[in-house]
Amino acid sequence: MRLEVSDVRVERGGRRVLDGLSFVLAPGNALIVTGPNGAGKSTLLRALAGLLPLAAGRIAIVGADHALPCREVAHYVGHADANKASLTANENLAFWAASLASQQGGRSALQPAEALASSGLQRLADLPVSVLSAGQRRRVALARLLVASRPIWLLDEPMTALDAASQTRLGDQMRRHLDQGGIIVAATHGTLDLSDARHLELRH
Amino acid sequence: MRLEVSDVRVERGGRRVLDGLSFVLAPGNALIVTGPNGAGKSTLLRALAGLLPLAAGRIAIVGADHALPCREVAHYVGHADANKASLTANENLAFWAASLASQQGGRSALQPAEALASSGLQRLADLPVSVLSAGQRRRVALARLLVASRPIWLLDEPMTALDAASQTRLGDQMRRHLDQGGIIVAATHGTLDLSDARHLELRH
Amino acid sequence: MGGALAAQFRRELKIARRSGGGASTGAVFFLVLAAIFPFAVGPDLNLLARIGPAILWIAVLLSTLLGLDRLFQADYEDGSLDVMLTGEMPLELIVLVKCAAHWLTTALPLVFVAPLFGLALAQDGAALVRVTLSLLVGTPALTLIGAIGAAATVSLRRGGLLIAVLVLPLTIPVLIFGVSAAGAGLADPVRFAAPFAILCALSLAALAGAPFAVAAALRYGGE
Amino acid sequence: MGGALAAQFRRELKIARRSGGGASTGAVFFLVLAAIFPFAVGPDLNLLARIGPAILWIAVLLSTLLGLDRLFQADYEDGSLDVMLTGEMPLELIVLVKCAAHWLTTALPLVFVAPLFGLALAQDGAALVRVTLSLLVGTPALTLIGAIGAAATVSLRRGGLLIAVLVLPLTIPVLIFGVSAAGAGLADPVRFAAPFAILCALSLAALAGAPFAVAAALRYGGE
Amino acid sequence: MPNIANPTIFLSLVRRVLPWVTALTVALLLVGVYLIFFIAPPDYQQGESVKIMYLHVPAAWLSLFIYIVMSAAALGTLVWRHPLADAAQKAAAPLGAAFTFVCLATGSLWGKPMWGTWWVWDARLTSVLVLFLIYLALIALWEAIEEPGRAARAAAIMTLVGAVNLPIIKFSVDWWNTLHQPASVFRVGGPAIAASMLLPLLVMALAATLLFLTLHMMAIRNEILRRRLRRLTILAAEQSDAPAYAAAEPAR
Ligand code: HEM
Ligand SMILES: Nc1ncnc2c1ncn2[C@@H]1O[C@H](COP(=O)(O)OP(=O)(O)OP(=O)(O)O)[C@@H](O)[C@H]1O
Ligand SMILES: Nc1ncnc2c1ncn2[C@@H]1O[C@H](COP(=O)(O)OP(=O)(O)OP(=O)(O)O)[C@@H](O)[C@H]1O
Ligand SMILES: [Mg+2]
Ligand SMILES: [Mg+2]
Repeated sequence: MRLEVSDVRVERGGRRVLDGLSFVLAPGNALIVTGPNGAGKSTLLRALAGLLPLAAGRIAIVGADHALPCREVAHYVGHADANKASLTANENLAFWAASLASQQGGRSALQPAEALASSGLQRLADLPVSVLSAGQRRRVALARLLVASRPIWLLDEPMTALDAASQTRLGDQMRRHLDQGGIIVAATHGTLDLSDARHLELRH
Repeated sequence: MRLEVSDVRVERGGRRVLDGLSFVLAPGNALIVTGPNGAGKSTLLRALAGLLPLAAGRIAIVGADHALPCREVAHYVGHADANKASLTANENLAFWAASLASQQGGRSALQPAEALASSGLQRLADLPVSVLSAGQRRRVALARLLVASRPIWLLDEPMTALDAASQTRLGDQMRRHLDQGGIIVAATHGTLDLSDARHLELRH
Repeated sequence: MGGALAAQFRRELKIARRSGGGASTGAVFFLVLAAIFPFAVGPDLNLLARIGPAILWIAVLLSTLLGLDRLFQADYEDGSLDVMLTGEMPLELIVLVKCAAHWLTTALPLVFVAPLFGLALAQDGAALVRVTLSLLVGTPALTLIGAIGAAATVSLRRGGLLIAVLVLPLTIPVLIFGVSAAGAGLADPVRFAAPFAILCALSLAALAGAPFAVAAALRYGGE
Repeated sequence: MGGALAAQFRRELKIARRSGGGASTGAVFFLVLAAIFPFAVGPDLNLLARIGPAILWIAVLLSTLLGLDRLFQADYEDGSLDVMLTGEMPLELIVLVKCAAHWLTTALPLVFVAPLFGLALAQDGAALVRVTLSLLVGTPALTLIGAIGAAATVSLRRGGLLIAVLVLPLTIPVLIFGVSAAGAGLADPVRFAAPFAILCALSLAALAGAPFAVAAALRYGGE
Repeated sequence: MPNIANPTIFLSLVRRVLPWVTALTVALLLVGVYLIFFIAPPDYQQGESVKIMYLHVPAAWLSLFIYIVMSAAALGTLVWRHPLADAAQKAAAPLGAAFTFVCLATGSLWGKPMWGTWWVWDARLTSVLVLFLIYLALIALWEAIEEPGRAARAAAIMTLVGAVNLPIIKFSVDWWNTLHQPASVFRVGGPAIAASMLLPLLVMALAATLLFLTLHMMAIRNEILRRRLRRLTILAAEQSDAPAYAAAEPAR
């Protein structure tokens, strides 16, 4: 199963933000997207997630038994956390587990409790998200990656607001995902120490 | 003029987040606050900015001709950008310049246009903030530091979402501020290369 | 599939119940609004009795529509909507479930509170029954039509009023038939049956059509 | 000092004018609301003439209060409020300026639209003048009292409805005297003078008291 | 004297006082009921239905009394930032709403035989209705704001603003009612109350006040405990979060 992006163009507010962009990612590949503010990193990730329409080109999952839209096999973690402040971390994850659970099986996913534990949040599991600090919330959002197993991870500045421990933890999880044949596209300003990851530098 | 913090205690939601915290910062001093998520970095900065009440202790500006509350001589740049999406970067800065302008003179501040230029945003000056990318917005927020000159800067994770160029630019601005006898208190998870900055590590 | 929808439904109810959900606000708003009218029109019981059904229906209309602003906006702002769009569940179904939960938590209580207040507006027993029935079958149409407005304004941070402006004109038919079904005075049941039937038809039509309009509006809003 | 306040005032007006400011929404809401009443109470002109002032006042009341949700919330959410609190300007003054700008952009238009619509409600000339005058001196009280509710709920996303719930009972005096000042039918000017004077008094009292309550609520909300 | 404002001391106080107050309340209620049904004469024109008054009037008085209590608590919240005041405020709102509702319900039950209608927009009735709505609004505010401290401060301000407004509302409602021709020939407050009616009335009033105090104390206690629980869970959670960090922390 491969992710093929062939000369994609995306326009926002009438301006071409991305143009003639192409790449192919095979299982185990990671693509790290860098570039100055406004280069189009978030735009690319949203387009991959099917949240922005393509002005030209195509994004396809090749080799899946029946053609799938990328968005249905991808996890998207953007700037926003997608968690309800009044629900507990556990409840939020349980909901996403249920609603993102995919028909065509795939690798077995973690239980919400396990996912929180492996993000060092076990004791925070039953607190409403509203009382958590910025980084704690971010970690709950990232735990979503573990409760529903999807081959493609689309991460927009995943390390933001994470403390040192959480950053290393996330790094390990990403590497494990790649080893299991997953695909990662991550936008970052810092560095993600993923061995043999490919780099895409966007410019204005 | 010195910033004196003597065993401060801050409670949030009835819980002691900070307790018995004391330090003194003289002109040219920088304090870098680190610690795990939820340690109380943002809380400390908000307390310094006078946005949270102290349960105990005091925060004082010593040596000013007449005693001032810290908040009136400090710039606070938090997680939120404090800019109106429907106004242009220029209009936003012009407003803050007018409303933060201090009576007791102080060093002369930059014009909004100059401030934007020195943040590399001259081309975006007249776009509504709503169409700017995450980092571009952040830079507009940080430009506020330059349009009204205040001796104390309180920065909550200032490097978030900034690209490499902007990070170095902000670093230079912070150093210049210190050289001119300013005081900086910054919370960060990364590293701020400020020569001889003092470090405060918060724990739960 | 079913599991996902059930989870969605439970989630909506939880959020409404939790502190901060403020599900009861709509009911209180209804009471306050209905109570305000006599201060404006005066304490003349005959007059109040005459315009009572109108007052009740307008109060319900407003508290239903004005309560819709967070229906999708909350999910849009915290990014939940993006993630839902990446799910396999068709957005139309998600919308339907959300509307159902919203109706259950905000509109249904009104149906029960309205007759109580009808007493203060000097409505007799028969009139009360009619008001209740007309509201019961009419409010789903209000919620569903209102949802379209809520979806169209999802990316705007100034929801409530704008939604009402967009949707109120569309709900005039519901209002007309609702009031005339509830309208006290007309004794014979025939006069009740006709508008009541039309009211049901309106609700069913909304049920069939609205989800698609809502889903479309949300997809474009997400870009 | 003066400069800062002026800047604040200009900013509020700019935001209101810009797309998304939605200053006109309130006026449109007023029109739609006043327009649906006849559909509800029926086309009986005498009845409409009798409750006309009541309808106009209720419509104004609702569109004023429901338009207040973003008054402070926007500044709270995007962090502007925090930064304003670090300024030297007393928050009370900032509040006053914001309320003034808000009244100018949302309430004042209603004062001019209302009489136009009064014609549709079969109000005669004298009545129209009275409605306009009563609204002119009454709306400031509504905006200012409403601002207290807006400040108390500043930390809530789902503001609108709750503000109305909190504030409507408190605005009943304004409504009562407003309607009876506007009240058509009572011919002699004496019957107009008394409620009108009280209305002015209410607005002045609100002007004197509200800013402090608002500022307090905002300070506490910011914690 | 011990600082009663301190929640812990308050809790122990409640533990000691509550049983006695409860017993006294029950006793008074029994006495009241006895007086009502065996001593108090039926009214010659209102018949037995006059007995509703013994429930109605105390409820009416308490509906105001409770708002005063709540306003006092609100001052405590804003001026002294007592957590106890927060709890007292929050606990008072539903009780006030309940007593006001009893006044409304009994009143209109009474009104049916007296006036032949459940409700008239009489000045006093109407101002009670407004008071009821204000209580409901405050309850809505309480449950809308999640963080307890913040909710307390917001509610306190709205409560005090309401306290300032209530006289104005009463005045304007009276004005409104006299402006239009009287809504009904009957006015609230039927016959002059005979002494044989006054005693049971006063007993019932006292009983109702004690009932409120009992319920209020219980509610405050529960609120304090609820807050403690919330605080402790969060606290525990963070203590457990910290070591996980310290372990992986790079040596500086
Ligand atoms: C929902 C309807 C009613 C409400 C809200 C209501 C409200 C009140 C209030 C607030 C009081 C206390 C006033 C004070 O102590 O100064 C009161 C007292 C009283 N009410 Fe009512 N009332 C209602 C219906 C009635 C009816 C139908 C009657 C019977 C004719 C009645 C008879 C009385 C009497 C005898 C008193 C005690 C004497 C007095 O304080 O004037 N009420 N009511
Ligand atoms: N909602 C929008 N409407 C119109 N234009 C937009 C919108 N969001 C972003 N843009 C524009 O698209 C371009 C790319 O934005 P994008 O957010 O993808 O940049 P980015 O690489 O993520 O920047 P950052 O590093 O700051 O996140 C920017 O120039 C921005 O002006
Ligand atoms: N509004 C609030 N009400 C109650 N408690 C809060 C609130 N905001 C934060 N807290 C609590 O205060 C503690 C400190 O939060 P704070 O945001 O200062 O942490 P932080 O050091 O900034 O964490 P991060 O690195 O994630 O930003 C956290 O445990 C959090 O649970
Ligand atoms: Mg981005
Ligand atoms: Mg922080």
